[in-house]
Amino acid sequence: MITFLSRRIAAAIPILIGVSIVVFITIKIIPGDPIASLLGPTSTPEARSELTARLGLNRALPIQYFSWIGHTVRGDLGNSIAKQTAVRPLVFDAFKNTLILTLFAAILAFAAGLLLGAIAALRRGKISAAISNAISLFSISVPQYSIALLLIIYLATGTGWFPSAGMYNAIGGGGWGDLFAHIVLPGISAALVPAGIIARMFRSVVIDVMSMDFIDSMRARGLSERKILWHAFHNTMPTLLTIAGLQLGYLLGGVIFVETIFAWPGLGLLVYQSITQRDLPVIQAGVIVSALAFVLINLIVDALHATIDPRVRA
Amino acid sequence: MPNERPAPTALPVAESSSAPSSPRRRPSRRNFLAGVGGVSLASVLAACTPGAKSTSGSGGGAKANILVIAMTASDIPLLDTGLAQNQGYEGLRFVANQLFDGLTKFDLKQGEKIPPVIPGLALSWTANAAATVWTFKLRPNVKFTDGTPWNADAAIFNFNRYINKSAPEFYPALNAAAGLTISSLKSSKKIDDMTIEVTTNGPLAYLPSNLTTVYFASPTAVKAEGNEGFGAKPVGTGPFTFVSMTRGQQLVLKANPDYWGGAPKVEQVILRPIPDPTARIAALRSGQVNWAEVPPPDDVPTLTKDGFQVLTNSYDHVWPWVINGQKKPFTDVRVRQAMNYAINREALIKNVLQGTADPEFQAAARANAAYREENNLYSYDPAKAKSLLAAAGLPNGFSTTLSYPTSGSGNMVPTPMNEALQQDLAAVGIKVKLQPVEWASMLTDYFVGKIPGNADMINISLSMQQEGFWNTWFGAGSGPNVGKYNNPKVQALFTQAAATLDDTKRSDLYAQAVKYITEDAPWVFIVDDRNPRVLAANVKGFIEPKSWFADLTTLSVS
Amino acid sequence: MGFLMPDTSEVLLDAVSLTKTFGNGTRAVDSVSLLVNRGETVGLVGESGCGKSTTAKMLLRLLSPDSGSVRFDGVDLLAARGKQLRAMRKRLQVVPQNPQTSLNPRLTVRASIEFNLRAHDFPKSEWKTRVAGLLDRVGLAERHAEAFPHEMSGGQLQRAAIARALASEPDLVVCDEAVSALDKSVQAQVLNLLVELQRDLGVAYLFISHDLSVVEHISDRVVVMYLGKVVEEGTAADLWSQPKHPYTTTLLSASPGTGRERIVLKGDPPNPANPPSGCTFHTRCPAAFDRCSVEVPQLLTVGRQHNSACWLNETADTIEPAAVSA
Amino acid sequence: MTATADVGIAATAVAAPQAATSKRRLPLSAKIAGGVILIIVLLAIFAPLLTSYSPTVGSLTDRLQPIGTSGHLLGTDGQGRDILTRMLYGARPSLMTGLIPVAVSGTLGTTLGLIAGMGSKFTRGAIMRTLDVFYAFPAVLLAIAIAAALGSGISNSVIALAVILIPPVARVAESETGRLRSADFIEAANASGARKSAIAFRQVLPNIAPAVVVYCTALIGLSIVYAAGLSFLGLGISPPKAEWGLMISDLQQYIFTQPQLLLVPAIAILIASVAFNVLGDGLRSYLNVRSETA
Amino acid sequence: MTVDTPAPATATTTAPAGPALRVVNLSTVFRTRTAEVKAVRSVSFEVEPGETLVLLGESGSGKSVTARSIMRLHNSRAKIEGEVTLSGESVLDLDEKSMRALRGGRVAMVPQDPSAALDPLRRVGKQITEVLLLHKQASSKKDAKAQAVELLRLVGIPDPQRAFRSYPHELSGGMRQRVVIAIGISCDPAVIIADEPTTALDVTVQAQILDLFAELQKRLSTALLMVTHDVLVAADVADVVAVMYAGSIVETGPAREVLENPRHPHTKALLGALPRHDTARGELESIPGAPPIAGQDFAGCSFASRCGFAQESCVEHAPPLLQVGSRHLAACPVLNPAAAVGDPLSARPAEVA
Repeated sequence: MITFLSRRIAAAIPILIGVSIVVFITIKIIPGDPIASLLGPTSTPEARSELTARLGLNRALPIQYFSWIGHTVRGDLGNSIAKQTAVRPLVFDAFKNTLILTLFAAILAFAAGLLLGAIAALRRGKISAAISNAISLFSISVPQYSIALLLIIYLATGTGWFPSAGMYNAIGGGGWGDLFAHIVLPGISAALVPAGIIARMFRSVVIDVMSMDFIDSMRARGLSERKILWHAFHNTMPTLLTIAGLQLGYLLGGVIFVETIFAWPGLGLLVYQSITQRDLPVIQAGVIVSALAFVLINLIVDALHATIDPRVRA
Repeated sequence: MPNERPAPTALPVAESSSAPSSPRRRPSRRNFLAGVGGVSLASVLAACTPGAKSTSGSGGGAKANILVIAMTASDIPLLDTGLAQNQGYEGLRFVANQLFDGLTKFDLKQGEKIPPVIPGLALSWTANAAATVWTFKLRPNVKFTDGTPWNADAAIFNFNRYINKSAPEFYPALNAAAGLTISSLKSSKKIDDMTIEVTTNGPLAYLPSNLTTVYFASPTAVKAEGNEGFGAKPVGTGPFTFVSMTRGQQLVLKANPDYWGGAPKVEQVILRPIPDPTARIAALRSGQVNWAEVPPPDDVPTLTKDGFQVLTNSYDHVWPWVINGQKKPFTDVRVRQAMNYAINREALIKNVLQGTADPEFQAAARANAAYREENNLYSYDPAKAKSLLAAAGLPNGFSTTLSYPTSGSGNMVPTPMNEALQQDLAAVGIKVKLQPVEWASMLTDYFVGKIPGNADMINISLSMQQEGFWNTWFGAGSGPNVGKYNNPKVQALFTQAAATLDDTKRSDLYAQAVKYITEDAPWVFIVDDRNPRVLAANVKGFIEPKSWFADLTTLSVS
Repeated sequence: MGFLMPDTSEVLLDAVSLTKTFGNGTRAVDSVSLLVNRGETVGLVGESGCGKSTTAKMLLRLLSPDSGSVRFDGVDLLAARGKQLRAMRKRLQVVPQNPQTSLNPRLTVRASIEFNLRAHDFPKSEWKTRVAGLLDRVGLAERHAEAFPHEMSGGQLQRAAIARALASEPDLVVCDEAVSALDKSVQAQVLNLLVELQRDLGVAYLFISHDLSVVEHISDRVVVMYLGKVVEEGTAADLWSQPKHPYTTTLLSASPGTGRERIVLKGDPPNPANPPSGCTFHTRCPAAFDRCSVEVPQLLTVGRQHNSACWLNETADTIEPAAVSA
Repeated sequence: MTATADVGIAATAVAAPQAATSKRRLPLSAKIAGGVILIIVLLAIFAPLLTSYSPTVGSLTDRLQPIGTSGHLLGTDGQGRDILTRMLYGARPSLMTGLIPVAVSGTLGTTLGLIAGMGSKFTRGAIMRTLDVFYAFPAVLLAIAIAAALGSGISNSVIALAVILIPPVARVAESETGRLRSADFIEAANASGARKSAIAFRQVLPNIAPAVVVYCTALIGLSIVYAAGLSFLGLGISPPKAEWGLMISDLQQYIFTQPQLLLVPAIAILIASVAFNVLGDGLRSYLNVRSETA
Repeated sequence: MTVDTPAPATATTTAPAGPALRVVNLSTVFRTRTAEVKAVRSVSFEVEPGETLVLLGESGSGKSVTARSIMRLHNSRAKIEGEVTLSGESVLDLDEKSMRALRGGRVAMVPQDPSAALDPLRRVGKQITEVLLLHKQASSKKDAKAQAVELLRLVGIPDPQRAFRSYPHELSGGMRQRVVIAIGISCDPAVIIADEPTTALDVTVQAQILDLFAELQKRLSTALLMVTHDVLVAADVADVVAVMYAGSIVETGPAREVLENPRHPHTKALLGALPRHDTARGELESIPGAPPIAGQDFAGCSFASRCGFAQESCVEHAPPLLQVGSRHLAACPVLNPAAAVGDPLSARPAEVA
């Protein structure tokens, strides 16, 4: 198990290096000058070039890259150009918020996805299965941002049931209940697509597992259907875990539309804004953190996978 | 094949082929639902019910005497004096102007006239004849909110922070951020405890106006926290003091009861960054905020109908198309004028902007001191446009391109506005191709004097807030003068104005320049923004000034 | 070198001391030498995991051996590259095991056969007649050319696979468990077909199977493998009548119509990654004695064209089945 | 499963008659979906014949008419343009942003996957690890960054989408190829003496094509949605051209005045996306009939 | 060939115990959307305690479907008719709950592929104790564990404690099959149905497993119904052989008699197709044509189209099983013209002992 994990960790390192190179190059080829957007219309050319030099943005690209990566490895994510503050708390706070939203959406997506998938798989040929399939189909097809807007119109401003933006109330906010009220609408919007994907995949996994020979053998041993289903469910776990990892990763990197519309102060919103401001250190750190999270999630999934499935432990 | 990793993607996954439908017994669905589905359903239900309950009270989130402002900024601005500009001028308006004061300030407590410059932390000032050396008498008995007294030492400390590269407290980031405002400041020196002298690089008759946004921080606090750390615990003399900040979410300020200009009536001001206009209005309508900046124009009628206060007023802000006058056919002034005649500004304002802007027929904004009614040269006159085009040898019009920002501070609703203008121009034969450009990359090009995408024109909203902008936008050799406009007569008037201390005379000189500029039509003059904002019905006592800035001390929330 | 130098026939394939160790330490094939003469059938028999398929893959150059050499018609097969290799492969074809997967499920039988014709640059104008001829040769109707594999029975599929292998007019066809998955009645048809083809075309076979009765039936000579090693080789008739290795005897006891007492071995086949010391068979061998667990028996000549690797051969001239079925 | 597996035989025994009659037929749902797509394509092609309005020029006095207004069946937008007209014309770029990125990434991704799946350990490692990097990169952000780098415009959002769709397609192609790598018929092909490229394109490709095609069909819907998302962020097609995503972004300004207008393009995207997904599902079961028995 | 036939418990015809398994006119039809597929056509046989009956046939002959029909393991699309009696109890009328108690209890199944028959994610021991506890064979978990280890020892696993803790993939194929057998016999079943239990195994391991069956049967007096395509396996273990073709039993009788003196053309052909040392190369007997495909219906003898002896009447009328020996029946009037119609249920080798 330990060798298994260390092998996986070793495999993750080149991925992270690759991500760092890609993010660095991508950012460098995006037109736009962070200094210009930082200093605004009243800045003078001298002030701009001075700041450029001070931030080291006039150095050769490889030097910039190695300087950045060196600092990053030591945990120093630098200073935001646009926000003039340390990047680390900025990115970590945003990441924490995204994580909260992501986990909530993941729970929703899994609850709904497993339910829909199970119905679709186990009641094949029945109306309920057809309805489940239709729901999952719609949820993967729907344009997220328009659903988000409709939720706002009808559930936030229309009824006032839910707040329309942010994480907490400005006044008297901050409790769990407050957070919960704020997270419902963005959570639903973010969960839609993963729920559909999970439902569809879970359906096919259940069908696969239910058609495996050992299920039949259990039946021949007199096990009740409930017990058999339980064992079948156990056998869907490895795949389910993989799906879980992928969907979590997807959510982490993909909630940007939702964060924009609901003004959720998460990493997607932060990185998106930083792209518009060409705030290089924040973009770099944000992408690295989300890649790290992605890799970490995969690592956890692999570890769990190995715990559940003795065959992959070797 | 459950152990096979499905194609790993967030995208719909190629599901593993389902197994052959062999003649097998299906499991009893009842049991399964009880086993697996039941859990899921229960958790969904559990997740839903308390939600409905707990949120019912949140509609009244913004109650008590607290003002909650939805800003257009995408994040909380920096809290250190001039650095607040990092989220645009909105940072100065809502953060710097509330936490700090300048030597001078605008009179924002009225909405009828263009706010004059009035004493702030300075009681009075005088200048030498050349308008290069200024003496300021400081306001006595003012304390920073940490108790540090306001005096010449504090003032010089702050000037050093801005401009004195040899002083230990010099803060390069602040120097860079304050930009044009301080670029002509040469030095400052203490005369006595309550008098200081400021020297400029050249004649700068409008220095008092510039100094409204040179803010003063508590030297004690800056020394304690360091230049970099001060932004986390800002201390100023302003009407509000810092309470707390949640990055990306909100900034809480509370009233400074000892404010020298009169304590604010409201207890707290909470600033929330909500860059999306729809989201701002949603937050306002769902009661999360009671003040929203810049609503989508089309919401104005319904907001008014629903009892919200929609406030607008002219201010020094224009929304033009800047023409590259060096490109054909724009080298011909008749072509540029024709475009100014071809557009129906009133229809645009009525239909697209719902009255949130004023038509602009000259180079000066309505709320600019240089605005003169008689300089309104243009009108909606397509026939005249056509005849001008014909005279210029273009009876069938021509094709051209316009770069415009898709978003960005002050740009109003650029897409539908430009689409409407595009239709007007098409009517006289000018076919405009629209090239949307992302705001950040547009600025990069713009500030180095380029029009993005090599287009013939650029649409960008520009401020006239400071008199120095006249030269920035229209002065020969100025970078942001992307149209390369150059009229020696205009140039001479700008130089003369900079050395004219008398406000009225100076504005007359600018008005003359405006006349020339208007005739030369280096821009298509389109509209002046009216700075719309929406307040909940219970926000009382706010006066919308003819300014970008706002005074939050007069209002209260009931 | 080759232990069995033939008198009359010409050597077609001469593999010497092939060894292959996999990444996990499994020595799948250990110093296996093999010789196939023109037009003859050599059977390779053994249980799953004994290395017979790995041997076949090395001969087909689908795997490269760690050591050893393979000469095909005098040419070093392992060194051949590019054109030369393709020319060799033209003459060395394979019929895989599973009828359901030996043909590409997405291609018609015609397309599968034409693929081989294209690979060896047969003029396109001949394809049609060649396909028809090949199908006829293996007893398939012309309509089967347009059939997809899922539309055919197992026997038909293996016939088509044989037709494909014959397309390039090979000298040697490796039949890797080519009939094992078929029903016995169908297996009989395919075996008959293979014999008929050999008779008519002079093609040689390397016939790999776990079923000694089938191998014995179709082969001129038989090579028996156990745990990566050749334990016995000889003519089919010799092996049948005078097996010189207890393992061969055991396998024979499970063949029909022998009247032999069925021998039941103890234990499981050992893990190839961790083979027993000495003679690898000693853990299960009913006749094992002390020496077997210590010293590795070499392949020794025990008769004309008959080699065996068993210490018993040193003490007795032949091993009677009775002697081992204690 | 070998021929001696009786359970399997029982399965095929039942499946066989069905397969014989239905294997060449798409499920009804997929046919309907195909029909819907065809209708959208036809509407897009014949848009100029179906409406007399201009998709780009409207009347400012006629703006924000609700759905059902006579003369403007689906209402008008903020520029007073007929929404139905814009929907018809907008179908063109919307379909293009769905189809072109998928076609491009399908081709490139399949080729990459084939090369990785058929190539040496080193080649496979190099390609797959590179793709892993793009996997760890948040896809939406990558698309935004690329689109931002290239500037707005439909061709640039097409490029951005194609880039982010290549890795998943390549993975599907690679894993399908990997599954075949040790298949008997591939070994036979390898042993037959054919060139690697011939094996890849004539033997492997026909086998992985169904999975890739099915997968890509599902991606079309996603690509439309993503492209619309890019337009929504101002990175897609340039106004005043009509495109569904851009229309959502445009009409969302009016959700407090005419919320139902927003539904029109949203539902259109939903329908197109569902249609492609259903078609993909149909193709899946259609193509699987053969692969199952094989 | 060794047939360790225990003295039948029912040596006298009046024995009250009766057969452990009795199948009368069992038919199984699969309904599909388009057709009805007759997989099993009126099959009858019975197996006494301690006796082994082999259903011998090639793929698609219906032998596995028969076995699964007895345990009612088909889904609702399968229509099962006839009569199945397990130690006197009629199985086809039982409700699902009683049927479940029966499965794994009175009747156990040993499936073909031991690798697929075990839950790959659970330890072997758990899978045995689960069944023991389920059928109340064990009073406690501890007791169940002790019994399970004992069972593993019984089926010849060298280190039962370790096997108990192993995951299926850690065991060899032979060991896995022993585990599956251990599960099968865990509740002292009256009948074991073994469906091609050795097909997936190597020939040397196959011999061990077949020996194990023989030994267990001797010790437990269980009736064994084995399904196989392998004539050699049948010859090895069977007391009675029933040869199936296209869903019907075409020949049945004492194993030695049927396999040494087949009376049905299909049985003859099956035996002739086996490569023997004395068969000339290339002259194996092979059956021309292919078996009828599923769903195909025919009025007459199912083998007629491939049979070298077929006459016109064969195509028109399905021949009944004819008595061709004291316990030997074959459904071929052409080869056995004088024989009388026999009762397949009596085709037990009473005199083999």
